[in-house]
Amino acid sequence: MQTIRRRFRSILGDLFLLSYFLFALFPILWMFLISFKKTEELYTTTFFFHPTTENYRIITIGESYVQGTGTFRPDFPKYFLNSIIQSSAAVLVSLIVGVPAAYAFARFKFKGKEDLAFTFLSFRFAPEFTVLIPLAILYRKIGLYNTYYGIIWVFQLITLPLLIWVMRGYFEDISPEIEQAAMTDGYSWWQVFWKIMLPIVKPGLAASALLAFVFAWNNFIFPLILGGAEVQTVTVSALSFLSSEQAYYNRMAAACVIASIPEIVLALSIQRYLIRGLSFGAVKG
Amino acid sequence: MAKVKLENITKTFGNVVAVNNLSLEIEDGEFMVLLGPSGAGKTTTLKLISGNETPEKGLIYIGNRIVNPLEPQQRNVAMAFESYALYPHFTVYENLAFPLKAPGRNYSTQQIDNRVKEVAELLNITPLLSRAPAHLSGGQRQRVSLGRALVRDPDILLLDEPISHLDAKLRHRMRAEFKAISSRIKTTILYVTHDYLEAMSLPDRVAIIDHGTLHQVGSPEDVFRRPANIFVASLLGQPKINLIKCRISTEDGKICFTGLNGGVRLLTNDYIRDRVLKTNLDHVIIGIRPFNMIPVDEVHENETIISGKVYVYERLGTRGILTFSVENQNFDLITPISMDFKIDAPVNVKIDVNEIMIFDPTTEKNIFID
Amino acid sequence: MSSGNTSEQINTKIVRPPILVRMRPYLIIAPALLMLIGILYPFGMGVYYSFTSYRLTRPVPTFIGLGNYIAMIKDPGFLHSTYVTFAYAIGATVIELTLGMIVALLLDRESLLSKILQTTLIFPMMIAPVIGTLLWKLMMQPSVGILKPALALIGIHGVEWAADPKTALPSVILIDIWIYTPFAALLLLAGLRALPREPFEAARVDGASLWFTLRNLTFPMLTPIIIIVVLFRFMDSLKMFDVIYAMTGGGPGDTLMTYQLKAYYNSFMYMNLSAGLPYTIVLWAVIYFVSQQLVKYWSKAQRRAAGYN
Amino acid sequence: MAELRLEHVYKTYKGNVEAVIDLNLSVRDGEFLALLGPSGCGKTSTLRMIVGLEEITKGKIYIGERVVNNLEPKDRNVALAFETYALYPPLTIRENISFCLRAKNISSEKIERKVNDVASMLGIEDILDRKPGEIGGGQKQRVSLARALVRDPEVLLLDEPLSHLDAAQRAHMRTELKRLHAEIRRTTILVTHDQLEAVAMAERIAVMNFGVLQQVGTFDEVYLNPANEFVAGFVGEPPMNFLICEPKSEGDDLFLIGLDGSFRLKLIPKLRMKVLEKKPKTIKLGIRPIHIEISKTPGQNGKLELPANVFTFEFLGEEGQVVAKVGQQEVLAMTPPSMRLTMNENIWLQMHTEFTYLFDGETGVSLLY
Repeated sequence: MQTIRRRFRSILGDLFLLSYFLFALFPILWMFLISFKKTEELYTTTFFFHPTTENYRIITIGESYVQGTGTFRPDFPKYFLNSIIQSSAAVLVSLIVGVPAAYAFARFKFKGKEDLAFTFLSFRFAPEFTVLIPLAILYRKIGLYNTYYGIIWVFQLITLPLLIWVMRGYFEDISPEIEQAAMTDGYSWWQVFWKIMLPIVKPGLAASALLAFVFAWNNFIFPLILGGAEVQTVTVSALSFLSSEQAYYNRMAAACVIASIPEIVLALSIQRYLIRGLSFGAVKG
Repeated sequence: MAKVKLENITKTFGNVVAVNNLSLEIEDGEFMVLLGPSGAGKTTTLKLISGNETPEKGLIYIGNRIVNPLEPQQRNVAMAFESYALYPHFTVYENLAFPLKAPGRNYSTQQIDNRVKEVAELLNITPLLSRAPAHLSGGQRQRVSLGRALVRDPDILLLDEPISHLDAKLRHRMRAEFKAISSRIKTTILYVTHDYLEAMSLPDRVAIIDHGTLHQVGSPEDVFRRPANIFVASLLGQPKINLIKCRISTEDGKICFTGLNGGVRLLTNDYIRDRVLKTNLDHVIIGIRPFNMIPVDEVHENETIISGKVYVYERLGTRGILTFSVENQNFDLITPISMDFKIDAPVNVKIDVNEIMIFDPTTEKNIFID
Repeated sequence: MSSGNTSEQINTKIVRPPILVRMRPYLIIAPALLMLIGILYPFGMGVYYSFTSYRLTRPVPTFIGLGNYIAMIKDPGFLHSTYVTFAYAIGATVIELTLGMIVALLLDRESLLSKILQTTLIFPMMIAPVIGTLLWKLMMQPSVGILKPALALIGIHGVEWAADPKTALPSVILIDIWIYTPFAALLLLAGLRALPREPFEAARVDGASLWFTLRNLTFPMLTPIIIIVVLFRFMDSLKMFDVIYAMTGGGPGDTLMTYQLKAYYNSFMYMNLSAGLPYTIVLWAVIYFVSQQLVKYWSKAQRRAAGYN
Repeated sequence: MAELRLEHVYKTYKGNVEAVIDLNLSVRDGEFLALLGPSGCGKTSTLRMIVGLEEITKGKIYIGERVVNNLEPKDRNVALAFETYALYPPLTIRENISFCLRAKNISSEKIERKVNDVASMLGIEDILDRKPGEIGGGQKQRVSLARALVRDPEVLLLDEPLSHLDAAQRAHMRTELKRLHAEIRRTTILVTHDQLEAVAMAERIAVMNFGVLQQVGTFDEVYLNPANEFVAGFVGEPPMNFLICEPKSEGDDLFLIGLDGSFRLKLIPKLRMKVLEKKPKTIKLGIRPIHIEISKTPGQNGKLELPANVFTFEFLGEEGQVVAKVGQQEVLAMTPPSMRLTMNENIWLQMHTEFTYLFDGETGVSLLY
C-alpha cells in the first residue's frame, strides 16, 4: 500500500534528517580532525594532511612556551583533574542531601511541601549573577574564593535541584503498596528505604547522578567568577588558548576533544534515562 | 492467631469519609469476608488494621492490645495486596523469604528455606522460585503475593481482592483452590472482595459495607436468604433482584400487594400478613430473585402471574437471561438454555410468592428482620 | 483497658504515634533545608546590595534606595541590551522548537536511518557550551575555519559572522541552536512515543491527511511537552552567558551586551558590584514571573491533552 | 450494505509468526458475526486486515464485489470501534464524531445534521460538548460507535467493545448493541475473547484458535455439536469437562474404560456406531457441568453414570458448584441451591445421554460428525 506520494515524502524526510545531522555532527568531527594537524599545516590544508599527535602531547605533558608577557605552562591535566574532583564531589554532596529529600517529597505530606520543591526548581532558572555577585564578596571574606569547597558549594545550584526533582519522579513511580507491603512484612521505614526503594531506583539514580556530573563539568560561569588559578576547570582553561597571540587552534581543538570525551561516553551510557534528567522528571522518557 | 476488634473507627481522606464509625469483631481463627462495591472503604479498613493507615477516631484491638500507635512492622499482621506489590528486584524465592528475614524474627537460613519451599509447594509455584516477578503471569503473581503473606504465622491474615484481577476461567478455578487451601491455614483471615460469589463460597461469615458503613454481618446463607436491606439484597445475586413498589390492601382477610398500577397483584400467606400488619405501612417494596420467576405458557388461576413484553433475550452458555418490561420497568429472570424468545413478544411470568422479600420503602430495611 | 468505656475517654497519648514518627518527614528533609538556607542567603545579600552603592574598591555598602535601578535605566545602552537579550531568547527558542519538532517527527517514523542517527542526537548538548562556542569560532575563522571555503563552494563570500555587528546576533543564535535543538528534539520525540497509538489509527481509518492529523491531534496532545521545552529553553537562553562571552565577550562594541554580560562587566570589570546587580535581579524577576505563568498554563494544557476541559 | 468475503487469507508477521492461516470466511449482507477465540488466536489480525491497518500477506478480501487488499483504510468504507475506544483526547465529543467528515471537507450543515442523527440514535445528545476524559466507560463506548456509524459504512467492525466496562455496564451494552444491530441492519463483525458476548449478540459465531478457523455456525451448532475439543471447551461457561478413556468392545457392546480404570461406561448404540466407524485409539468423553445431575446413591435408571468423590463444594446463592474427582481426573458440576456436599463424599454423576460428546484423543476432532 506504499503509494508513490508516501514514498516520495519519506525520501524528502530522510534528506532533511541527513542534513540536520550533518549540521549537528560535522563540527565535532571537524574539531577531532584539526586536533591532529601540525601548526604549519593549520593554514594550508583542509582535509588532507599528515596527522600528528603532537598537540595532545604538548597539552598533556605540558611544555612552557613564551606567550607575550610571560611564560605560560598550560598544564592541562591539572585542570582536567580539577573538573573531575569538583564535579564528582558536588554530585556526591547532592546525592547525600538530595535523595532523602526527594523521597520525603515523593512520599510524605507536610506543610509547605510544594513551595519548598518549587524553590529548589527556581534555583535552576535563576540568572547566575544574582548569586555570583554576592558570593564573590562573601567568598573573599570567608576565604572560600579559589578553593575546591567554594566551587563544590556553588555547584549545588546545578546538581541539587536536578537530583531532587528527577529522583522525586522515580520514587513516585514506585507504587506505595510496595513500601506498605515491606513495612507490614516487618521492616522499619529506614530499612524499607535502604533495602527496597534504593535498589529499585538504582538505575535511575546512577543516570541522574551522571547527568548532574555532566552539567557541573560543562559549567563555565561559576569557576570563571569564583575560581582562581588553583581550581581552574577545563572549560575556563579552554578559553585561555585563544588569548595567546600565536593562536594554537590545533591545541585548543585537542583540549576541547579531551574535555568532551567524558560527556559523550556518559551520554551514550545513560541514553535511556536522558529524557527524564533533561526535563527534571516532567517528561517520563 | 488473634481476635480483631474495630471500635467506632472513622477515617477520612480530605473531605471523603472512607470509613464511617465502623465497629466489627472478627473471632480468633475465623475466616471473614468484607464485601462491598468499589470505593466502599474495604481496602482502607484492611490498611487501618495493618497500620498503613491511621484512623482519626476509634480503637483497633489485635488480641487484647490497642495497636493504634504501633507502626505496621510492630503489629505482626500479614497482608496480600490487590496490586500484589511484589518486590520487582527480588526473585520469587527472595520475595517469599523477605518477611522471615525481618529484624526481630530470628529464623535460621535452613528454617527460612524449608518454610519458603513448603509454601511454594502449597501454592504449586515451586518451579517459579528463581524467576523475577516481571516474568510471571497474573495468576502466578497472585499466588506469590499470597505465599508472601502465608509464609509467616501472623496474628491476622489480610487479603485484598486476591483473585479479582484474573480472567473469568482462572478466577473460578482459583476460588475453588482457595477454598481448599483456606481450610489448612490456621489463622484469622479477613478477605476483601467486590465479587459476591467469593463472599458466598469462601468464608464463615460475611460483613457487607458501603460508603464505609456496615450494613450486615452474618453467614453467607443468612445474608443471601435474609438480606438486612435493599442494598444487601441487590448486591448478592446476578442478575440483580427485581424490585417492585406496591400498595398494600386487604382482600377478604388476605394482604394483597398491587404494583406497576395493576400490572402485578400478589396475595400473600398468613405469615407475611402478620408481619406486614405489624409494620402498619401502606406501601412496600417487594423483592423477587430472578430464579424465583418462571416464564409459563398457560396460566392457572391460583398462581401469581405478571405479564409483560420481551425487551431482550440473551443466551449465556449455561442459562438464558430474559429481560421483560412491564409498564416500561425492566425485570430480569433466568431461563434454561433450551428456551427462546422473540423481541417484543408477550410473556407470562409465574412468581413463587413464598420466596418474595419485603422492604420498608423509606428505611429500605427488610421487614422480616427486627 | 476494658472495651466498656468509649474511645474518647482513653487519652490521646496512647492512640497518637510517638513524636519521632510524626516528625519523620522534617528530619529527613533537614539537610536539604540547611542547604536551601545556605543558597537563599546570598540571594538575599544580592537583593540588599542592589539597594546600596558597593564597590570592590570601596567595600562599604551605603544605602541609596533605587539609585542603581534608575542608573541602569538611564544607561544609554539599556534599551539595546534589553532588545538583544530578548531577541536572542525568543529567536533561539522559536527556531529550536520548530527544528526540534521536525526532527522529532522524522525520527519517530522508525526508519532505519532514524534508528542509527538517534543515538548521536544528544552529542552537541553534552559538550560544554563554552567549548561548543570555541568550536564554531574556529570554524568561522576566515584563516583556518572550514565555513569560508564551504560557503565559497555555493557562491557565498565575505560573511564576517560575529565580527560584523549586523551578523553577530544571528551567529550566536546559530550556535545556541546547534547546542540546544537536541533538547527540544529529544523531549518532543519522547512525547510522540508516549502518545497512545489507537487514536492515530482511528484518524487513519477516518481518512485524515497528515497535516489535518498534526493540526487536530498531534500538536494539541503534545502541548504540555511543547510548554516544557519553551519553559526550559526560553529561561536558559534569557540568561545565556557562556556562548556570547566566549564568542565575542559582548562585542563587537555593545552589539551583544545582554543583561548577564552587563552584570558581569559592571560588577567584575568596573568593580561596581551594585551597578551590576540591578540587571540580574530584573532578569530574575522576569524569569520568575514568566515561569510561573508557563507552569500554570502547563497544568491546564496537560488536562486538555488528556481529554478534560 | 455489502457482503464480506475472505478467501485463503494469510497473515505472517516478521520472523514468520503465522497469525492467520488459510482463512476462508463469508459474512452475509447485514449479518452480525462474532469472531471468537482466546487472545493471540489471530482474530485481531483478521480484523485489522479487513480495516486496512495491516497488510494482507496472501489471499483476497472482498467487500461487496470490490477487492480491497490495496485500498487505504479510508477508501474501504468500513468503520472500526476500537477496544480502547481511541477517542481523540483534545477534541470535544462532537468534534470526535465529525472528525472523518471534516477530514473530507463536507459542508458544515450536513456534518451538523449527521452528527445529531447518530448522537440521538445512541443517546449521547447531552454530552456532545464534553471532553472524552469527562465521560464514563459506557458513554465512551457509545461515542466510538457513533464515530464509526456517522460514516455510514458498508461493514461495521467492533474490537472487544465491552472488555473495558464493568459488569453492570457490560450487561446493559450487550442489550443495546443487540438492539442497535436490529435497527441499522449493517454487516457487523464482533471480535471478542468473551464467549458470553459472542453468544449473546451475534447471529453466527466463527471460532478461531492459533490462526486457524475451527468452526462457523449459529450458537446451537457451535454449542450443541462442537466440531472439536477446542470449540467444545471454549464455548460455554463454566467450560466442558473432558475425561480421557479408551474404547473396549466386549461382544457386541462397546465400553469406555476410564484412565487407570476409574470408570466403565456402556455406550448407547448411536455413539457405539460412531466409535466403531472412526476407530480412535483413545477418546475424550466431553460433558458440560449443567448436563450432570448429582445423586448420592448409585442410580438404576440406565443413565450414563460415573462414580466420583467430592474434592471441593461451593455454595453460590442461586446454585452450588462441586469439583469431583473421577479417579485422578477432575469434573466440575452444578448443584441445585438446596443441595449440600461435604469433602470426599462419594457421589454419582449422571449424564444426559444426548449431551455427551466423544472426541478423538489425539486429534481432538469430534467423533459425532
